[in-house]
Amino acid sequence: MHILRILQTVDRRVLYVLLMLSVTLPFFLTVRLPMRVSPATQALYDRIENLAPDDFVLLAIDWSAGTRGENGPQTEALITHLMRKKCRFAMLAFEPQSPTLCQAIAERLGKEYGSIEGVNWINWGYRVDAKNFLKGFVQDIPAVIKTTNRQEDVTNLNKFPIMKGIKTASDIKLLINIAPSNIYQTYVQFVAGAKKVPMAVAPTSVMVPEVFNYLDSGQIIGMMPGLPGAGEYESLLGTNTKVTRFANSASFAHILIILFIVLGNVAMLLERRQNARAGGAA
Amino acid sequence: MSEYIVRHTDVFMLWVGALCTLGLYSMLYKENRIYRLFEHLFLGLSTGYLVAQQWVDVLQPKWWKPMWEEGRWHFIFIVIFGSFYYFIFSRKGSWIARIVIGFFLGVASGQAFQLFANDTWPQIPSSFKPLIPHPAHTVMVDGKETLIKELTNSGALNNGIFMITVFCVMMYFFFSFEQKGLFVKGSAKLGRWLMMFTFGAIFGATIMARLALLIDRMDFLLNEFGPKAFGSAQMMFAILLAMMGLVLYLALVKDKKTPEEGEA
Amino acid sequence: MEHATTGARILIPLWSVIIVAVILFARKKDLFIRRIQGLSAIDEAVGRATETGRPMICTTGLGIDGGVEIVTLQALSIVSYIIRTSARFATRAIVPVFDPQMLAITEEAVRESYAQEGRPEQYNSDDVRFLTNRQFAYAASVAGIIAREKAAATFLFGYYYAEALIMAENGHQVGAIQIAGTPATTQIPFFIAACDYVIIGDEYYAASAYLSREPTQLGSIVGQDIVKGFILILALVGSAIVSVSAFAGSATGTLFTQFFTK
Amino acid sequence: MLEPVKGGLWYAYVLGSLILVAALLAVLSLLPRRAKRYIVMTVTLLGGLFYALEFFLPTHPMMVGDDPNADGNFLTPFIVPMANVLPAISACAVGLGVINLFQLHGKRALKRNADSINSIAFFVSCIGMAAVWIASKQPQASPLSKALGKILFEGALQNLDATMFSIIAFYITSAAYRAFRVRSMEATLLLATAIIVMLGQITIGQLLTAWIPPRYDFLHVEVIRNWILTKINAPATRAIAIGLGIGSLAVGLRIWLGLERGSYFDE
Repeated sequence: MHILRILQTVDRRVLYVLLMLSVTLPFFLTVRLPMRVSPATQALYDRIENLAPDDFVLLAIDWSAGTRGENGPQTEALITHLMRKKCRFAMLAFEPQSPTLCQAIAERLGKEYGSIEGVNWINWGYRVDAKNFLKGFVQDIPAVIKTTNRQEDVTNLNKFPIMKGIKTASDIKLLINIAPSNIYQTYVQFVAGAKKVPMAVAPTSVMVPEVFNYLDSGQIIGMMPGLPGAGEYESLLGTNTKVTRFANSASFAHILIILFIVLGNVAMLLERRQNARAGGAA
Repeated sequence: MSEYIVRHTDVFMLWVGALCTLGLYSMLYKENRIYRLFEHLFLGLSTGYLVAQQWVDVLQPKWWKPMWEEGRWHFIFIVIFGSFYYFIFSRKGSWIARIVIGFFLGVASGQAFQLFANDTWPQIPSSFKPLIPHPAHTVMVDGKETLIKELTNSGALNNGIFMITVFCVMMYFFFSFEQKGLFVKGSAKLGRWLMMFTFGAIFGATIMARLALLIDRMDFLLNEFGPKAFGSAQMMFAILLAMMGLVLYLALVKDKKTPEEGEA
Repeated sequence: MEHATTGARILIPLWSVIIVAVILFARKKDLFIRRIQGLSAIDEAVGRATETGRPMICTTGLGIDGGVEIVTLQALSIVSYIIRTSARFATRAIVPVFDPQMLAITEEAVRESYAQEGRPEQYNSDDVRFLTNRQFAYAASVAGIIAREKAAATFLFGYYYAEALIMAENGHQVGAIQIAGTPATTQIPFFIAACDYVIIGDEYYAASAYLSREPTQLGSIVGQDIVKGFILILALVGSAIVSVSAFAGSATGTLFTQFFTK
Repeated sequence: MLEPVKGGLWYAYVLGSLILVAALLAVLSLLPRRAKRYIVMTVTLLGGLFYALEFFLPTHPMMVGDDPNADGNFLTPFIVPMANVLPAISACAVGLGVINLFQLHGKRALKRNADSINSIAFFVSCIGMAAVWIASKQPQASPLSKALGKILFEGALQNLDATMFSIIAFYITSAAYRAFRVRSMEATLLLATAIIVMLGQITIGQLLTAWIPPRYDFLHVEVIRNWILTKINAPATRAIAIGLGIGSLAVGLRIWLGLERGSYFDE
């Protein structure tokens, strides 16, 4: 009887410590387990794989350090793929921290893949008021973007040859929103829907179930679902960063949580049965 | 001094980062002074950063430079109109704030049509799911050959489940009549059950989302900070273990003696 | 679509006219909407807070875009109802505010609610509190208030993000009876896990209409119902047309779908 | 009239505009409350009318933003100027929150109790961060301001942000443990789906069913997960989303046409 009660009311701090252990211990483990690639991730990968060199891609990056654990690896995987395919890409943000965070990632990977700022990629920086801004953006990109995150004029084609031929949203071959919130819906409403720009999303896991509705209707053509998606994408790219390592920690922590849910339930059911047998009101 | 900071920027960054991380995690034991201090630092830093970035990326290039440096005097109207917001603090002048707030509410309402047309609208035709299994056909549409894909038995079954789910969940959200009668009540109830699949899926997916952030934090402490500060990840792990032990001791032994105060 | 297509140019204005017409009709005649289950729980929670003598916490959420917006204003109208119910029993209600633009409006609404019940003296300006407009700092502050005041009941209405769970968990820890309502689908599971009753999705707007009996809101809900019915029937009819025409190998289904997609 | 000007003329124009608007507001504030409400309603209506008409009015081919294939009507050329002006206006609202925070923490800092140290910490970090970040973004920024900017942003802010968010991992664990009990049909469905989704998104979970031969692929946990997400979750989400979509259309109409009543709109 007593043990059944305890199993249902474990002090939350005991849980916290166990959770921390289940996350940190696998860091010292080197086994790597395979992961099956989901259809949505495969669709996004194939889409980028089929882009021609020099195709223009808009990376709408809207995360802050708060969700770096998921959105960071996603951004890295996508930029790696775009740089390998020699596609041109621009980064735009409605979150103040984002330009600084993604500039660092693009600069680092740019060195590795010989991708040059201004020629192969550009950082447009931070803007406010997404809806009103995007309304004009789809019609005339240079006139609405105006400057980069360094306050340099984007219409200066000598300095930014990447902007050659980029006039309206119809010149964007693929739009990918790396999103920690429902900002992706604003892109569906005012960019992808408006100019029929193919759009993919790399959301945090929280929003994954909701995005399936847009995948079914074809408003979104592919998705990299959270950290697992980034892991799947890395296995497609053949890269191996810490994300693949993180998968072990995630696995152990999940198992721990499931175990506790099951224990709590079994204890509850057993206790209920005991009470019923004792004739007490359960 | 300034040269020292410039030379050791990375070291400072790591230590500041680790202190901030542990300071906030102290909340997991219970709400305390250290946590509150770091919480306020966080509040200040993020507010300061927001203001600075708004100035650097938006107001300076889009308003200040054209108005001040290029002499476009009429840009003053942007800030005049923008300053209307601040009348919200005055009881007498709050109607002036309502002009600008009302204007933006109006703009958002005017855009609601396009928003609806691009977001909700395409979901309607995508719900026209075929339910009868059939082989592939080619038909002429506008003088062009168009392929109608094959629909297998299992595909038809899946489409049926899809349509039933849409129907039942929508039934749950009708409010202008009582949910009475076997059909209405039954489908609304089934709708609520079917929604539980979505909510369960969101819960399960969110566990991954939050764990990913925790893993990222632990990776910072053990694999970035640990090796630089204490020489190895193992050393940092030992320190973490000690901290966890302390929390357990405080939570299970000490708090049991003094009844727990309500905490955050 | 950047500009309305033929289908949208016909149907969206038609639906808009239906909604507006029902709203105007509602001003003349009282319309029926069914009672939302969670609403009985509100009265129960107020009752329980009264018995314990501890305060209630009512939040109006973070909002979608920030600033003055309907989601938050409707949460405020539910909070006004709660305060009107509790004013008779002199139960204290603390209302933390997230958005600076909403502060003055919230103060006004709360003061008004006490006045309506003939208890203007119960209004305490310290109980409507602006905390901060940073997400997690706000959550932490609300959690702190819940814990320190040992809230007997918490009412979490409005639009929420990840902070939903922080507040609801803390409310649960002090044993508060909790009622939440939000149109934010991603946060509903956490309210379901930690709260006693949850008002889901559209029910949120209906709840506010039901409580306020405001003709605009009532008419809007009924008008939306008609449009929803229209769409539901459209989907079923469309599905039937597409099924039959695909089975028969005719182009009708494709043409019908194209009316909406082109 | 709107040409750029320099020197004294610039000051004259700017000052003139300020005086003009101030005078206009002063005159308008003499109006009765009802009239003021109508002014606000008219502004709201006009703001919405522009975008509504631009969207619905018939279009004809026209050159928009160097795009020869574009369509538009007589309002379309104003979309781009609006996109440049409106965000700049709404950016002005950034100070609202700051003013409220400064008031709140100013009061607390002056109270001189245990909490005032926190409010002082708020002021120092807020002003420090803003000053350092703006300085570090100027063309002639000193190495010190750049280093400090990096320490404050990458060292402090980034880690505080990430940590604060990750704390929810602990809460969600305890919430799942406590709340996921098979008490009712609804709770059971929620619990079962959550567990399947969880197992399907981790490697160990996928290993559990990896032994099942490919012929019975539909028994693999990640396949079941995907089925639930696409065949039940997607339509359920769609049904909720259609309701909310019509709701937001209705809300838009209510505000736009001035039909809304209640706390804010009655005054």
